[in-house]
Amino acid sequence: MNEAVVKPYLQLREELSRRDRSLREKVVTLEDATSFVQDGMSVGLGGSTMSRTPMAMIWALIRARKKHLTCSRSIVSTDGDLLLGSGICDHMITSWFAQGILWGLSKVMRHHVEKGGARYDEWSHMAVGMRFRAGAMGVPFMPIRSMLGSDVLKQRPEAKEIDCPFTGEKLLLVPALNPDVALIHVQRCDAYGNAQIDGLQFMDIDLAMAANRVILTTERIVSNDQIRRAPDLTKIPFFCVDAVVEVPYGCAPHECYGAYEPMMQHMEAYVSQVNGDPVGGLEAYLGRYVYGPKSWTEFLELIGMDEVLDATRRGRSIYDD
Amino acid sequence: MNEAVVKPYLQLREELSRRDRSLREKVVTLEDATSFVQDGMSVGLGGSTMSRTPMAMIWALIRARKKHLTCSRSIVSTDGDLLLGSGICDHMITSWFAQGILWGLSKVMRHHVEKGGARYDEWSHMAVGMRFRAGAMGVPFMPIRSMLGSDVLKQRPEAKEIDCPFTGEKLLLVPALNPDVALIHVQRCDAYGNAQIDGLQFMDIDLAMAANRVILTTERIVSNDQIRRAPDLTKIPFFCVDAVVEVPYGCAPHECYGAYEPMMQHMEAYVSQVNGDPVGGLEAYLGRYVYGPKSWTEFLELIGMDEVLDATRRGRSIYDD
Amino acid sequence: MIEPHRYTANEILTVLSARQLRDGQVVFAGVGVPLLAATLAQRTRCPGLTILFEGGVIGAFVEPGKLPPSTNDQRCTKRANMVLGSAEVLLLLQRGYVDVGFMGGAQIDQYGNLNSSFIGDSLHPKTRLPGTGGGNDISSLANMIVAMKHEKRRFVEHVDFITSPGFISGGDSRAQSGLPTGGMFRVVTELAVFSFEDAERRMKVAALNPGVSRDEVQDKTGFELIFDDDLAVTEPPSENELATLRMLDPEHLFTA
Amino acid sequence: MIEPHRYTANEILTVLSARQLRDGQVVFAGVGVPLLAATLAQRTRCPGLTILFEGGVIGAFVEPGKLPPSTNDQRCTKRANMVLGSAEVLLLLQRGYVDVGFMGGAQIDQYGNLNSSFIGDSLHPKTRLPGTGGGNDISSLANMIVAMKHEKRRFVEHVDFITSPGFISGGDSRAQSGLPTGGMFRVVTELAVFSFEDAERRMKVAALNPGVSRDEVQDKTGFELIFDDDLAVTEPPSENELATLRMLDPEHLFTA
Repeated sequence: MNEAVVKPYLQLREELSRRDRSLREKVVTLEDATSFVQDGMSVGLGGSTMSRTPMAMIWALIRARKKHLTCSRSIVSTDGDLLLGSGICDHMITSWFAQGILWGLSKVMRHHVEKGGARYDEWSHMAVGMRFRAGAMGVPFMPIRSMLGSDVLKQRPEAKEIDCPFTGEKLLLVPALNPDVALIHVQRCDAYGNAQIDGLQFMDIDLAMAANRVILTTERIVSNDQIRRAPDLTKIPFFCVDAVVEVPYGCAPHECYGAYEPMMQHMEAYVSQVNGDPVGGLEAYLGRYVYGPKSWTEFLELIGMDEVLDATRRGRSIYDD
Repeated sequence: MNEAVVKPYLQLREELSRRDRSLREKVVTLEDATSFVQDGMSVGLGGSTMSRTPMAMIWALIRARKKHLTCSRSIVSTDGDLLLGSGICDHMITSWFAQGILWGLSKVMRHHVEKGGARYDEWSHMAVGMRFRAGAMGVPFMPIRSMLGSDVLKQRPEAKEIDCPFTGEKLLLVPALNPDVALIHVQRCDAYGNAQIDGLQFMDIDLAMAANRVILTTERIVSNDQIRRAPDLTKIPFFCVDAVVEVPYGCAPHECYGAYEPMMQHMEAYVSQVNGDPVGGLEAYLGRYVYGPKSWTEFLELIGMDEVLDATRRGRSIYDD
Repeated sequence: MIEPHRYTANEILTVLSARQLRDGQVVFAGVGVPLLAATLAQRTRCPGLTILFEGGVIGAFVEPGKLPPSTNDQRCTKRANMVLGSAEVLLLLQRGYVDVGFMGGAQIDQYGNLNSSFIGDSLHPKTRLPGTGGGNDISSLANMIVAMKHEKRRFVEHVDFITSPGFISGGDSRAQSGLPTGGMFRVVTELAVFSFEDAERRMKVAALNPGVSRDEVQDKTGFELIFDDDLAVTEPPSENELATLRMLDPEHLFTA
Repeated sequence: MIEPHRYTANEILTVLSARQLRDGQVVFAGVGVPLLAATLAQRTRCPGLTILFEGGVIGAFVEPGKLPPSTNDQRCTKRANMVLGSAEVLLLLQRGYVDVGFMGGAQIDQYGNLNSSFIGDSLHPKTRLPGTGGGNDISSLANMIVAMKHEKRRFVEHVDFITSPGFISGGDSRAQSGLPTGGMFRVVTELAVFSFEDAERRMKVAALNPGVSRDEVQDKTGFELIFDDDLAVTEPPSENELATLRMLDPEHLFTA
């Protein structure tokens, strides 16, 4: 790697000190939010696999024709296909990258990584989490006890094996990961960016604290009064957040806990289209579903009311007990 | 220190593997729960200052005449007076130890520590938290950026200064703290020990994961069904917990978030009694309020219905908005 | 008597894996057969089995017919005791709260090392596989049960790439690498159940499945197998096991 | 005109400390005068001031007449934007989210080092003080405002014990110790407002409070003071500041 693996502390502090941390409204459109992501940036993605994927924001970034993004996420699903296949990202940092266990390998990932067009840095799942956590805590590393002895470690000279100064045991230090910007989708937040997350949080809280900027997309924007009535439900504080975008069904065709499950017909059709032809199939998909629609709502129309409503019925059912 | 500062990993794992982690009911009486605490043990206390202090459990341990306990807590208030003054604890690990900012220094703490009868190991507040966190994570240390350059650090050779292998920066490694047993009071949990905590969590989640055993006291025991309907509200999982004791007003005269604020008349009377005579005054207090009552309920009667109801009215008011 | 043709290879695999679990254990289960087998155990012999999922779930109780498509989907949280962060649930492994790690495998070797990263040379791979996910963490920190299809290309002398460590190069090499705890406990396939011998830590056949011969297992294995002196024959799936399994996975999502 | 006798020493201390804060800042406030002064600033000039408390509170909005007896009490969470763990709120300092740390002090020296641990020799102390609490973390990681009573025994050449580091032994000794960020910004007392000169990092008088002479400040200080070339005189508390303060603390809990 050419750049330093870990940002020096003074740089980390200096970058944060330049942000406006005041209590202010920051609601913008999906299109405007794309200006927070510049070519070449390191982008952390919230959610995991098919859950709470910031899909609308990824969709908008593809439409805005970003370039050379390095993306990190706990586990990558079809979001990764779109990022690599659209050409906006050429470097993935994750622990697992396929469309989903139901569909086997991702031919899109294989095409780009095996041909050398894109890089996939593999870390263990916990290591990805501890890299975000070190970043969130403002320290250069976290010690962990996995990855040792494996070939996964041999490919990651960025991590350092040490003998523990307390116990003499072997430990691995994984370097802090502080993305330039994080994209996180939540069930609700206020106009300042105070966010509530229902159900599975994945690594989103550490990611929000680790990143130098955060773009929140949200199913709905609620009043600050509502946030202040239950402050122990706030999971991301407003001063981490730089932009708030209200995008109902912002994870489609993936799921958003308690709101909708994955839209599996769309997913099935996607997978058979792109795995049959990982270049042409993906291009055709992007043309029809990403570049084609005038708006996110028009994309949802292409998925279809039937499937959206069915996903909603299934999503809400988690609270039926 | 004679013992190793940090438990070797194999010992940590071996101790945990001996615990029964199955899903089983573990409701016991306050008296029975004292059997989980043996003389000489390291005991972590939940809550902070006058909030969610596991006072009923401390009260029961004093009555059970435990000896030579080492206690750790984020910030210590009158709970520390009782622990030192009763003679059950002779070693405190914390960041701040006084009755409360309103009353100045604790004469009881001063008497025991200045005379050399008890030891008070001072760490920064964050260092205490990171020691529990390292313990919770199963690693021997956490890196931090405070305490450096201070005399607090000079007194703590257990911590190790290093040059960061990634950045060359100075860092402090604070050693994991894995108490033998943790005492934690919560608003509600089920009979298995799945616990919900409202409002301020302090360091309780890390403490629960770090400790080798956990005794939960709780305002009320709810059904496992209720827990399972909102699993994202569970803060401590059942398999960390060894005993569950239902003790309404189990933090009295301290507060329990959303349930009752501190009982300040009792606190004021306590402080003036013990600070006037840190030995005799405390003995008299123990005789009347700890050894005297037949039960925790009788102790509450001594505080008085008026004060208990007033504290309850103030405590619940946090939800009045 | 149940005849072998009355169940699929994946069904016997799931049933026999489920039998490896004990009531009261805490099991960290991967998606697919492990998730299904753990749920089967919970619904039959082990009502007090606590299932963890990588998405951040403790004490899941998956609904019949609503199997989650990954361990990060909301279906995994149905009637769970706790939902927590992904890093937090993985840290439970490191702290020592997990009795058994339970995963599938794409390629395994005689020392129980698993590969889910590369087929061929990792610099110029024939196939870039999905990668470790939580597999490396689980197998580094817990005692492991692995459930997988038995094919010669999957049971190899040395994996192309150690994604999830078993006993590495055998003997005490695992502990020497910095992994003093955990390790392979059982491998279950549709043909046999395997354990690992104590000295060299090589895979050995502990039991043959009904109707399977030593030769058949050896023929479908890419390295020389050791057979236990007390080689057993597994009990075939019971009516109750099969009925429960089919109730859980009526669409044969994981048992095709 | 407001006369000096119209306010107490703690009231002017609180008012002048409050004036050091700017709208839009994130301030980590200790209990007592800092909590009160931050709330006063929020209720007067700085509606967008975000107050953090050590108990685990972001964006507190303390109610008049209901001052919390510590920063770990539920009253601190009233109408807060977020409640989180104590370690988490302290880690915000380390990550760099805090503009100003705001504390009281028992003993301070010419380099802004604070002692709240020991009076006398730490091995055989005359007095064991409460200890650091979050003070060490706050002063190690943020720019600091300290509000304290001005007494000769509190303003000493060298503190008995550095609990919360200021500029340690001056110059670049703070950065050399591993603390490259933060440091003392202002000290406010009932007599004067102090800053720290750039080279040696020694305390200097930036402004005298109304009616206070250079000699009076020097007499009540245990080391030789530097006076700023542009020595100012602070504006006395306004009617609005005093009225708001008295509404917030009608029982004079922190302003006696």
